[in-house]
Amino acid sequence: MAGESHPIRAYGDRRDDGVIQLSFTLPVPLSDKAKEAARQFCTRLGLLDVKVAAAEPAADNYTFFVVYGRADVSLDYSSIDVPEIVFRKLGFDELNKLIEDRVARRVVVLGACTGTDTHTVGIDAILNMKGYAGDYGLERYPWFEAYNLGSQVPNEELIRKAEEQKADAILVSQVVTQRDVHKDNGRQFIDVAKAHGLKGKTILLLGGPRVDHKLAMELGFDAGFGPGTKPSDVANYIVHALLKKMGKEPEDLHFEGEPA
Amino acid sequence: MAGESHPIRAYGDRRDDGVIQLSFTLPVPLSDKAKEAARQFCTRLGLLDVKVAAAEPAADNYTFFVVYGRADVSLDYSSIDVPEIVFRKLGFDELNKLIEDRVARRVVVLGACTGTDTHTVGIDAILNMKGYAGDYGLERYPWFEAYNLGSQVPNEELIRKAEEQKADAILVSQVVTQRDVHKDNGRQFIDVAKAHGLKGKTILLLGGPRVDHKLAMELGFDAGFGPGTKPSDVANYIVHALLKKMGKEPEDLHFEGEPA
Amino acid sequence: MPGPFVDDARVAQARGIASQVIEPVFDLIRRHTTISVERTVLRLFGMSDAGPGGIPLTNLMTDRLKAAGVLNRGAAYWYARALQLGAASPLDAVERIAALPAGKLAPLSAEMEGNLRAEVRREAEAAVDELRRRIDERDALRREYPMSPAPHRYVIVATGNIYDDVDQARAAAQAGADIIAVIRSTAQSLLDYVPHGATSEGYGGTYATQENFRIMREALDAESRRLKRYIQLTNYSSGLCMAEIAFAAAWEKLDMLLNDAMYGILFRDINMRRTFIDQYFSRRICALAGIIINTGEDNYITTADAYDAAHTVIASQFINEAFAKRAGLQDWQLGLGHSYEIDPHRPETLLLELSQAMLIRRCFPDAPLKYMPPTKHKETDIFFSHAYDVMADLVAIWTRQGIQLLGMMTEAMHTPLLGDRYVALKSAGYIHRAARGIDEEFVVREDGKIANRARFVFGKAMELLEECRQDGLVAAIGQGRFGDVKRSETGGKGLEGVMEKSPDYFNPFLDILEGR
Amino acid sequence: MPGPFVDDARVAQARGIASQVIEPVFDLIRRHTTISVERTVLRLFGMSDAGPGGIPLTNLMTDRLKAAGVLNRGAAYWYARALQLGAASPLDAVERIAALPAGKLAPLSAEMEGNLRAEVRREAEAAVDELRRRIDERDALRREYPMSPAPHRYVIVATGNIYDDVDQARAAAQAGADIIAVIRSTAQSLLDYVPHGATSEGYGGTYATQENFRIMREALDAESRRLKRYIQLTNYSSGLCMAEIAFAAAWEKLDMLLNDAMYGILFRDINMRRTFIDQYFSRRICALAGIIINTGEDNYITTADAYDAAHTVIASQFINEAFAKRAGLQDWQLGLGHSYEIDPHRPETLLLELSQAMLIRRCFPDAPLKYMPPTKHKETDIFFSHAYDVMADLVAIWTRQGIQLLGMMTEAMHTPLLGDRYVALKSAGYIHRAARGIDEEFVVREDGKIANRARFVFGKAMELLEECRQDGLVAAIGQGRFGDVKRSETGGKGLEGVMEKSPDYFNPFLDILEGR
Ligand code: B12
Ligand code: B12
Ligand SMILES: Cc1ncc(COP(=O)(O)O)c(C=O)c1O
Ligand SMILES: Cc1ncc(COP(=O)(O)O)c(C=O)c1O
Repeated sequence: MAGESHPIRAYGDRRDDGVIQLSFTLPVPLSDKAKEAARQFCTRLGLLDVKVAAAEPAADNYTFFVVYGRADVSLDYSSIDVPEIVFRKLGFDELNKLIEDRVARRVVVLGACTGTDTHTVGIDAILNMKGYAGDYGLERYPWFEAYNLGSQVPNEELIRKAEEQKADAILVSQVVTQRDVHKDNGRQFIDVAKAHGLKGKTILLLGGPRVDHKLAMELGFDAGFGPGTKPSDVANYIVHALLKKMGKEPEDLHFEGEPA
Repeated sequence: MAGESHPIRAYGDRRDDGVIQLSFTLPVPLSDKAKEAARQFCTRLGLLDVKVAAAEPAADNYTFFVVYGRADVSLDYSSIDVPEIVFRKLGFDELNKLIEDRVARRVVVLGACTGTDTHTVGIDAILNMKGYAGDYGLERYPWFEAYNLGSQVPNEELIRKAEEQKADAILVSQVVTQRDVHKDNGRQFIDVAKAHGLKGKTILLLGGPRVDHKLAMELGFDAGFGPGTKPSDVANYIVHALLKKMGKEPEDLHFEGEPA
Repeated sequence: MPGPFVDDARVAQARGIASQVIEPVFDLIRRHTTISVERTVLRLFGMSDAGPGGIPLTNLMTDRLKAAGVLNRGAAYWYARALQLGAASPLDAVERIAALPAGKLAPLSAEMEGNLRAEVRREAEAAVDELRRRIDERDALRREYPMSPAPHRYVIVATGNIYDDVDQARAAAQAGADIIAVIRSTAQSLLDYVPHGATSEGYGGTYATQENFRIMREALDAESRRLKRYIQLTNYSSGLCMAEIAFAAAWEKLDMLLNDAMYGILFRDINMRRTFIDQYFSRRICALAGIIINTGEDNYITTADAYDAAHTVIASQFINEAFAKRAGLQDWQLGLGHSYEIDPHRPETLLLELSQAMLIRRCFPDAPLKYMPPTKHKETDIFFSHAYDVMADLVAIWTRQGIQLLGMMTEAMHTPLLGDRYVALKSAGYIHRAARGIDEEFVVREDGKIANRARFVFGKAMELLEECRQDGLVAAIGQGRFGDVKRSETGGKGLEGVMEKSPDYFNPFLDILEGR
Repeated sequence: MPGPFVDDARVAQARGIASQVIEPVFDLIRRHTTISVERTVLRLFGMSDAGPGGIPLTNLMTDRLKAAGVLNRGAAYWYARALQLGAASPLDAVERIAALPAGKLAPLSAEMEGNLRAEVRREAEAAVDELRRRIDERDALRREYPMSPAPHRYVIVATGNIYDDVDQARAAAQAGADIIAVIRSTAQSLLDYVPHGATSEGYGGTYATQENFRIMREALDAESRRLKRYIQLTNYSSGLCMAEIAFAAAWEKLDMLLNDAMYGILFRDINMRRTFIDQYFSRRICALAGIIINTGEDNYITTADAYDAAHTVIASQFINEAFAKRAGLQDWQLGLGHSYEIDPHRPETLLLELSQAMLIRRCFPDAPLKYMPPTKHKETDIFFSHAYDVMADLVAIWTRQGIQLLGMMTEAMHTPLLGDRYVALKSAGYIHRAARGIDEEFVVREDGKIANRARFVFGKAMELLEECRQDGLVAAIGQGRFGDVKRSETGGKGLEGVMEKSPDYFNPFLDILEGR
């Protein structure tokens, strides 16, 4: 499909009508003037045929709006660049076999929810036996040696333990994201990792509901995993990344389910 | 307040954070590429920190998105121009008294839901005895003589009957708006009214859920009334408009509740 | 478990009164025909094309016969005569009839007349057999891909363009819809003909044409196979062409039709007699074709107040049922209409709505029932409106509605966007899954507000039925008893299309449909 | 009408077992104190300021005493000694204690010792009286502006900045909230001190400080007057400073506190002993101050599966109740926690949730109960999540929850936006209005799924209580019985703050609060 252009617009009632819905609050009391402000607000976003559907008195000095309008935005879908899948994700047995054959020792991973974050459900989903959405956690893989340190673990402690265990990969989970605390925390982790010389050596992974591969890379991690990640995605990623580090797989290999 | 600038932004979690919510459908199957398209779509609308919160498979070839982002739009609220209220709306008895004193005869009005539109509830709310939201309809005013012709009335017929009754005002209701049929219908009404020489002579009003004063004026009506209109708003408007036409009130007088 | 609320005997009594109410109307129906019934006869014979200018041949022919004052002998009769004159095709038949002022056709001998009728009756039987064959095909597909359990989730498509409608209908089916309704253009009810061919320009809906029916059913057949779940299709047998549309729908294998004995009168200002006669013939076709009808009592409480007028819905349902039964429809075909329309600003509306829905279930235990979501009090605040719809989803599963129209969060604004339908279907899926079986968990207290309200509403419905029996249905409509709308027997559109049947009126299809 | 489901005798039996379960823990509590209990004592004496670097004086003083190994005689004792030494102010007292290594203070004669204690006890009584006076003021305002009927609608504000929080809280009150919870910054639970002053930088919440409490309560008092409807305020007496926060909250006239006997252990990995001791003293303060506590059983079913772990919630509620009763709390103060958390993709979740909520109502008929909305299975599809919350609103009104946390359609994304709260409050208003009284309309069938499930869950709860009695609560927690989280008696944070009381331990407030 690449090459040939494929323009798309929002679809409301008919193809390419561009209709979208918005809601927002403006810090003004409900009035005709407030409604006009909402209309202008949407016009400033470039919407056409703005219909201020609802203007609700959220409080004495706040008005909540629901708006419909037409976005005059057309995208060329063919030009959107998202890495193509290269090879198939391996199943549980196949992956264990691959480690046995190619790595030839158990892969050691350590994970934790760091900082003051106590949301363990996500990291547990990846590491613990029972896994997530019917997919086994890393603890269940005979060829993984997985340690889950739980929550509220200081970055320093996680890194120290990883050194002790000679971890191949460190998994950091960050769920609280208000005012980008996950980014700050992620950056701080990378700083410590660098100081300990782990960066480039150990595989460093970040995960959480507001994490994506791009963000994780920006922060200095090797990869990032977002909502809906399955343990097997992570297991596959780690094994291939390790084989690459060991020089046993080419750098430009990709697999299905890898963070995009 | 006018003069002094009063910048406002959307309010999500904190003042001026600019956070707004959007939802829309793109005509592509759910995929990482689709999510990236949604992100770019919002970026093209000028949003910052775009978070494609949800991407749902609405159908094989459609994805429904929920997005949060920050709109970098600041409006100067003080510069938003909405006509100021000038004088107080009169109550039932006062208004009847005003007609008795100043018009000195019953004001004749005719209304209908025209074209193929059968939505009578709106025009009934304005004209019928029982009125709307606790506010009496025009039929109840002793100094109004109100005729409700019901629905599906051809514009020609409404105008003919208005001529017969020597109507002071004609009320047109338009509820179906798909593909702007209300505008077409409104325009056609005005054409007929012009042909009959009523334009400028008889007060011509348009009303309906998607009508506002601005639209009605553009179409050639004297005024437009939207959702939530009360019969008393209309009654007040008509009486003042009539007094103006009779030269008994200055042209630049406005009253509370008048269409903005 | 909807409570008993009222004795079985009282329910039976209501049913009895309703059948007495419609008796005088049936006299009228028996003695009259209408121009649209006659057009339907011609369609049943296979006259489905349009002539020059897009005017349907059926209209060309019946207008001609009507102008000549002979349509009251039955279009079938003149069709027979045209054949006898050697018409080679329907268009040819029309032309022959048009050419020969019907009055001038020499009368036939009794024998010839008898033969002619016998021959045409055979043709009619063949036509009905062909129709039955098509219905069997539809039913076979339904058996092959069983439908999901009720409440069947019904959503509308209304883009005005049949091809966009197909797109949206497919999307809706994939998102969980069980029934697709193609809403008609606002202008269509008052057209005294059925537009022809595929159409792409409607307002607030898409024209109901036989070709549009075909296009949509074809798409849904394909989708049913793909999803392994039969998707039903419905449209409107309503307005000035009730019976013709019923035929087109039956032929094109639709599954349901909006079809009410009084809607046209009240909400479209169509003449009463015209409506009563048309609905009878249209329902006879539905009965044959295994089409479920959906009645329109829900509309009453968009013009009248839903709390005050609750009893009018029940009374009308008994009347609609009586009309339907007289037209040969079975209980399973009665999608009697009602809706969740009580002003949500009142207290205890969930109790009131449950009461009403339970009472209706109790009165019509074997009918699928068609349940409408809130519409009139919908707000433009889509989040509120969505919550409001969720409660209707709950009442629907609780009272085992057969057909549930899903509420749209944008109801107060526009015909549904693709995304609106997705949202509604997903929520309804959740609510139905979450609450299925809730009716078996509780016993309604007979001394509670729900039961007391049900008894009160039923009592008022009985009074209204009684009034209709005593003063006549026509008078009750004249008093604005239904939907706060007043209509007179000779007012409204389409009376000119009503004719007293001549003594030798001929309509072989009516005989077949009535089982004669 | 929640069914009986189980015999009264069985419910009484559960209650009996729970009080046996906590017995050994009470031995521990009686014999020990903690550094934070002792800080609370100092706060009760009026030591509320911070010293240089923002460190609270209470911390400066107890740390010093602890380092000297004498804190186990009770901070009150040393406070008395400092006064005796002529301390003119709390800061002065701290300085004197700091200057004089406590061990070096000469022992007093028995008489002097007796006098000193009597004097300080009088001071303590005066302090408690002053506290009572403040509580009376709060209660007078509550009487002046009666609250709306339950379920009280509880929403959180969590901007991180107390001044933004005030803005949002006022808006929420205007939109219909009855209770405002200021969520704490994620970091606070593990702080072994209470931050000082007004704060504007928190993550996922705003620091709980006495000054922040004051600022918010002042704003809500004003808003209560304006709206003529008392708005309640709540915060967290949880983490390493349970009792200190309870004091600050009582002083600043808060109405409720999140306060659980086991939450800190399970979800914050705080040491068990520390938690048990701290919660007791904090609850004694709540009992005095007429503060409603909210327990945290809802959290169990965010880590464990809500269907499988339903019984752990019930068992824990009995245990939390037993602890609370031992601390002098009345039934009306027990906002026992539970929530609507069963995976919505399962069938019949409304029946399951009703069953659970009815069973809890049945077991704790006089407690207000605190009901949490769905959180774990919330989706980022806000429309679905909104529909999901609506069902929780329904269960809340149906089962007469006292305190209902409103679900937010953006739960799966961010702490609530102002508009999210508006949306939630408007819907809850509608659902409560629509369904109020529904419980009186139906009788639950004792042979239905709801009743059977309730009996099953109750049975499993009994088994778990029995296990806790036999093996001990500590062992049960060690087995991961609650929330699938395993903790050991000596693990977790804060054990170093636990001390065995010396034989001459002195704490006049404990005596007063225990009614001695
Ligand atoms: C459960 C829960 C809790 C539980 C946590 C129990 C526990 N031990 O985990 C309890 C009740 C204790 C809790 C407390 C709080 N919570 Co909480 N909580 C949630 C909730 C409801 C669900 C989170 C969850 O379990 N999701 C399910 C898991 C499986 O998904 P996940 O974490 O995204 O993980 C997946 C992927 O992201 C990925 N992944 C995650 N980590 C990693 C790591 C690696 C290396 C990899 C490869 C992959 C990966 O794989 C997982 C499987 O696919 C969310 C709301 C929601 N519905 O999302 C709020 C939420 C996360 N909590 C929130 C808050 C604010 C808090 C508190 C701070 C509130 C307070 N001030 O008291 C407290 C304190 C906790 C703290 N300090 O961190 C906010 C965060 C707001 C924000 N965006 O910043 C949320 C979003 C709620 C809200 N809307 O306000 N919470
Ligand atoms: C009730 C109703 C009906 C009833 C109408 C009964 C009747 N006799 O009125 C029935 C069931 C018959 C019906 C049928 C249809 N309806 Co309808 N119906 C509605 C509904 C639910 C409520 C409208 C209403 O009564 N509002 C209450 C009144 C009081 O509000 P109002 O009209 O805005 O009037 C106020 C003001 O606007 C103003 N006003 C109005 N007119 C005038 C005139 C003057 C001069 C002045 C001064 C003021 C004024 O004052 C009033 C009081 O404040 C709306 C959805 C909704 N919730 O809004 C859909 C809706 C209007 N219907 C719709 C459609 C498409 C139809 C159909 C065409 C569908 C079909 N194809 O079959 C049919 C056919 C009707 C037709 N040809 O017009 C669409 C229109 C879509 C669009 N934007 O184009 C809506 C929005 C539903 C939807 N979301 O799809 N409908
Ligand atoms: C029975 C019936 N017919 C028809 C319609 C639609 O209106 P029309 O086709 O007259 O535009 C409705 C609308 O609800 C209805 O209930
Ligand atoms: C009893 C209790 N304490 C505290 C909290 C909040 O967590 P923390 O204050 O430990 O961050 C909760 C959260 O739900 C709770 O239920």
